[in-house]
Amino acid sequence: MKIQKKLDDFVLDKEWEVRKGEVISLFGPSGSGKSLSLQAIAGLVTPDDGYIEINEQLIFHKERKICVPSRDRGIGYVPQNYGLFPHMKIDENIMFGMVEKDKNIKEEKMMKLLSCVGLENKRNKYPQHLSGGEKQRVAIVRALATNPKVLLLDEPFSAVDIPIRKILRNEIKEFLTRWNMPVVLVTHDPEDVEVLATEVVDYC
Amino acid sequence: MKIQKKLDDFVLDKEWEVRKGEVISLFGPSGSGKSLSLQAIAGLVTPDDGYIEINEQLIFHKERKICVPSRDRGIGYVPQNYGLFPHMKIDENIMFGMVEKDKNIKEEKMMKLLSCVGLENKRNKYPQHLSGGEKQRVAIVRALATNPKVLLLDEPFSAVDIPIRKILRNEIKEFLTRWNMPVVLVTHDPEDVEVLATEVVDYC
Amino acid sequence: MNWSPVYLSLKIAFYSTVITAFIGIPMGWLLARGRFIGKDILSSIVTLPMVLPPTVLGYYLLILIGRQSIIGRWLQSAFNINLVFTWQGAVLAATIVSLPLMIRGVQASIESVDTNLEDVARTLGKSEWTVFFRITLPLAWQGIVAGTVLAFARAMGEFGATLMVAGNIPGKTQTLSIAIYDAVQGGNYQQANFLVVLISVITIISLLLLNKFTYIRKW
Amino acid sequence: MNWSPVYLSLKIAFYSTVITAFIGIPMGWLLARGRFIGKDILSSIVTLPMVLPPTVLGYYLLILIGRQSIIGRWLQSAFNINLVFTWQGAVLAATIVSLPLMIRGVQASIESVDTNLEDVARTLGKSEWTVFFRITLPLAWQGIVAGTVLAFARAMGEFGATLMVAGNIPGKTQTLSIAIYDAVQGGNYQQANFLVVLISVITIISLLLLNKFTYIRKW
Amino acid sequence: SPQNKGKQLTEKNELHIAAAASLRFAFEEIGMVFEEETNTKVIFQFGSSGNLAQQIINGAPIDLFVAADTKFVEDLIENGDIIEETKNVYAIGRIVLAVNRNANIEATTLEDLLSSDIKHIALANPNHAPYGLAGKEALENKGLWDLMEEKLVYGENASQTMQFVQMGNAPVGIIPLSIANVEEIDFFLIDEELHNPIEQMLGVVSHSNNQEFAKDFAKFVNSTEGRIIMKKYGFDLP
Ligand SMILES: Nc1ncnc2c1ncn2[C@@H]1O[C@H](COP(=O)(O)OP(=O)(O)OP(=O)(O)O)[C@@H](O)[C@H]1O
Ligand SMILES: Nc1ncnc2c1ncn2[C@@H]1O[C@H](COP(=O)(O)OP(=O)(O)OP(=O)(O)O)[C@@H](O)[C@H]1O
Ligand code: MOO
Ligand SMILES: [Mg+2]
Ligand SMILES: [Mg+2]
Repeated sequence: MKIQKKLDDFVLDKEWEVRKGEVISLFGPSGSGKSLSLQAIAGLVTPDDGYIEINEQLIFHKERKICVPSRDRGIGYVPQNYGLFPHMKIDENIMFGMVEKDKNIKEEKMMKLLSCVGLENKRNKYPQHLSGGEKQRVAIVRALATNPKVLLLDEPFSAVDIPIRKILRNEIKEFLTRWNMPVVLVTHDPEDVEVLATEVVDYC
Repeated sequence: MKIQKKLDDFVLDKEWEVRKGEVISLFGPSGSGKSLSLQAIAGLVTPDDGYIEINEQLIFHKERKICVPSRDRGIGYVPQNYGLFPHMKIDENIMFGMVEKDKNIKEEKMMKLLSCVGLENKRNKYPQHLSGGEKQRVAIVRALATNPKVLLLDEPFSAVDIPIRKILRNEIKEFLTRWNMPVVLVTHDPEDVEVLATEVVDYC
Repeated sequence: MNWSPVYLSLKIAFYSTVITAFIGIPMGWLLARGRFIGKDILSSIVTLPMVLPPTVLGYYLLILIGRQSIIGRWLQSAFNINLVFTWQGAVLAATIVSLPLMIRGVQASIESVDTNLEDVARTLGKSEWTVFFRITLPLAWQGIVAGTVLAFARAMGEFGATLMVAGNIPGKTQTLSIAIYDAVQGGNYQQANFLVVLISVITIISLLLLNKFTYIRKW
Repeated sequence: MNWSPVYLSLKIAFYSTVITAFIGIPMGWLLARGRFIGKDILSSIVTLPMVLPPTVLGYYLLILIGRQSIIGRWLQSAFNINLVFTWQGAVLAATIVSLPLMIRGVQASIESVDTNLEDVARTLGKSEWTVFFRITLPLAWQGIVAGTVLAFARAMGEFGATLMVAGNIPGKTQTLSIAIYDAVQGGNYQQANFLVVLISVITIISLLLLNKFTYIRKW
Repeated sequence: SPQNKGKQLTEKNELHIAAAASLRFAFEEIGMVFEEETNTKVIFQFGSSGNLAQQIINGAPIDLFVAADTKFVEDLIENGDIIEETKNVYAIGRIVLAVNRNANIEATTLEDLLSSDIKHIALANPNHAPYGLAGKEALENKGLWDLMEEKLVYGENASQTMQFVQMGNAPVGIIPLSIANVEEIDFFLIDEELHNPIEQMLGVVSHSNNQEFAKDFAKFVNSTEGRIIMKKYGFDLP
């Protein structure tokens, strides 16, 4: 994909690709436009130029005037600080995005996902009662519940302490290999890149 | 010193000492009461029990009902995020706490301090126009301008990127050895402890 | 003691608050989240009724919907509706006066909702409609309740504009506020005392409840 | 055209805003930073005049400072001061009505000042007094200006309480708001139009200026 | 002492007169002439007689009270607020049926008000406006009051009642003759047998420190010059 975006005092101009099973890492300092790139892919900001393609399907193309709205892109997005809905319990958070009509099927799927990350017993808790790592897992699982074609993770470890970071990093690594899905990971921590990424896009 | 403080759902109970030329590091995870300890020393929160002594002078003692107010403790405090006054220029920030009456003497002292940290040319800038590292140096120099008996630094690197952190760490190390003043450093980054601290208090 | 001003004020405040909510919530959302030219100006216009004297608003209403105005005549001939000197006129006056409180309250509370959460809901496949009703609105809840209560109170107490537009017809447009004025004018201090004590008690209780209520409802 | 209601309203609003600022800024600070029992209740009491109908406030003032009240009689005999039906009475009414706006505005803007900065100033050897005037106040500046402007506007437009406490004496207590009401009553639409247009223009300009001003002054 | 009350409230060369709203037009003219002849300043505050009486009871800085009936002045005398010796019936008022010219309503008598085309009838609040009370009495004597009560819109005082008709928001109303003569209104006298005579009384306020001045104005109203003006505005004179 190729993105160009002009902001008040900032110009973003990048081009890169990600494939199944890959974890591509956008690496760079604060303010270099990493989050902005993810938001453009997710359809939350509109680039000024360029194109974005997923599975051979164009979801954005400036010249051809294509711009699929966010809700139809099929992209799993986990923002900085996770973005869990504070007024919904964990199970409600996860079922919120599911397209299945049947309540029971949704419940079943939700429980399966929760057990994947070992949080079955937290389903009735509100997000504020979870630890940082638990929140993160719920956010990822919530994104996966909509069967996305690609998963975007924005600084998944920035809110947690350094010792806990190490644990979470390994946890996610295992998790991602199991799911075998293209992942875009934003970080400014070189260790994240080292442990997780199969490829790096430099945003310095 | 020995501090006890009960909060709504948290109890702090620590005892340690710091001497000239030492950099003692309070190390531990988020929420373990590190910042709270500094605030107690600075006189910004009142402990429930214990005592605090600086240079053989009691500034807090529960039983003897001693509690010197913050402004008379002679403590240099650099909070998380530096706490520079956004409505004052750098020079105003630094001169704010000086006790000297004469305007010229204050200016002179301020310029000397600024040149120590290589920021003479920023004196007319507002804090928002400084980088994280520059802000930090100004905050430290502002604290030193009041000739404190001890310097408290709360997570000095938490707001800056990892690559810049390394540079700042070394800068401060040099700086502290030059000043030869007791320093209490709060951090949850093991690298900080390794590079800077002469002693560690564990808050885990 | 004559209770009719109390019922009437409650009725007028109720209707005006419903209308206010229907206009104020979308407007507040627009001002908080919308991006369009003239937003600054719209925001100023919306504040106007809050800072203009009530009699000025009353005067505008009078020349806008009065018998001799174009709108007034049209309403009269097309629908046989006459707003002046009716309780519906009082509702109109109360609505205009309390609308800014509602809009500002809603705007502030929607602005305080993290746009990240709305964005996430979009990526989870939800329409703008769903985002608003499932995410924004529930999260802005407290501020909206507070705004509504303030708007209701303002509507209950409206005096100047109501007096000019709706007059002072006992049982029809003589609201609490006007009844108190009327009682004092006529030297009927017994009725005035009764109404003043009543409304004071109601108001104090609602304020205390509001305080409690907004503290309870947080996650 | 008779300009005296305009001058009078400006004078009354000016005095009341000065008093409001003197009471409102410390009160706002107390509610934002103070820690004491009964803070909740004080906060509710302070909001009361915002939600009580103006005629209720007028009535309370009348029985509190009127000639037949204890306070009124004492003021009369000790200082030969009579507040009822004088412009000073109008100032009192305007002050009470606009005080909540000021207090709330100051409170909100002081609450938004980072307490860390105040703490740092303390460790730099400063007294509470200095901390307030050199740190808190300058940082809360915008909100305080906004609160003051709103309080001024509210004072300018006060109608109900003023009418009851200060009456309708041309040149003495006939404020803009009341002059408009009086002109309409007397069928003097020329004077009403003049005043209504004048106050509308003044208000719109102040609102736009306020918008500009609060945007300019940020660091 | 009563002499001391309100000492600094009114300035010596300024006369504060609280006058019934029905006197609005007549007194604006009389006031102008009086100001010219005596080189002084007269400030009128118009309102319903009852409202003005309440203000005086509460200590409003008023020198002369000119009511639209006798009752409010007598009450104030009893209360000690008006100097008994200064009371004086200066005029007798009349009420008219006022009809807005653009309202397309044919009404010349009180019975005509029964028409279903008439939705609102303006009347000054009989609780504190004497002209409203007179209107009420007239309707009661005709046996119309109970039939009309639903349609009544109370003006705060006589002149607001007139304004309701003038603006057409109420197509008809019962108002004083003295303020009925405006462009937008046709008016028809109501038989004075239908109500108690509207004897209007004035009196000097006892806490005024301008009492001589107030008496001068009262005298002027009863002077030949004053009476000409009062007559012009339709008052009967005693
Ligand atoms: N809505 C916006 N309007 C204007 N500028 C913006 C907007 N959002 C972001 N920016 C600017 O765009 C630049 C890139 O921001 P972005 O959030 O993508 O950085 P980042 O690489 O994610 O940094 P960080 O590590 O701090 O999250 C920054 O300079 C930021 O100030
Ligand atoms: N004013 C307060 N009232 C009640 N609890 C408080 C208050 N301030 C802090 N706490 C609680 O005290 C505990 C210690 O807080 P403290 O800020 O000292 O942690 P910390 O070790 O500095 O963590 P961090 O690394 O996140 O800064 C936390 O649980 C915090 O929630
Ligand atoms: O006292 Mo009046 O003149 O009937 O309003
Ligand atoms: Mg980012
Ligand atoms: Mg801390």
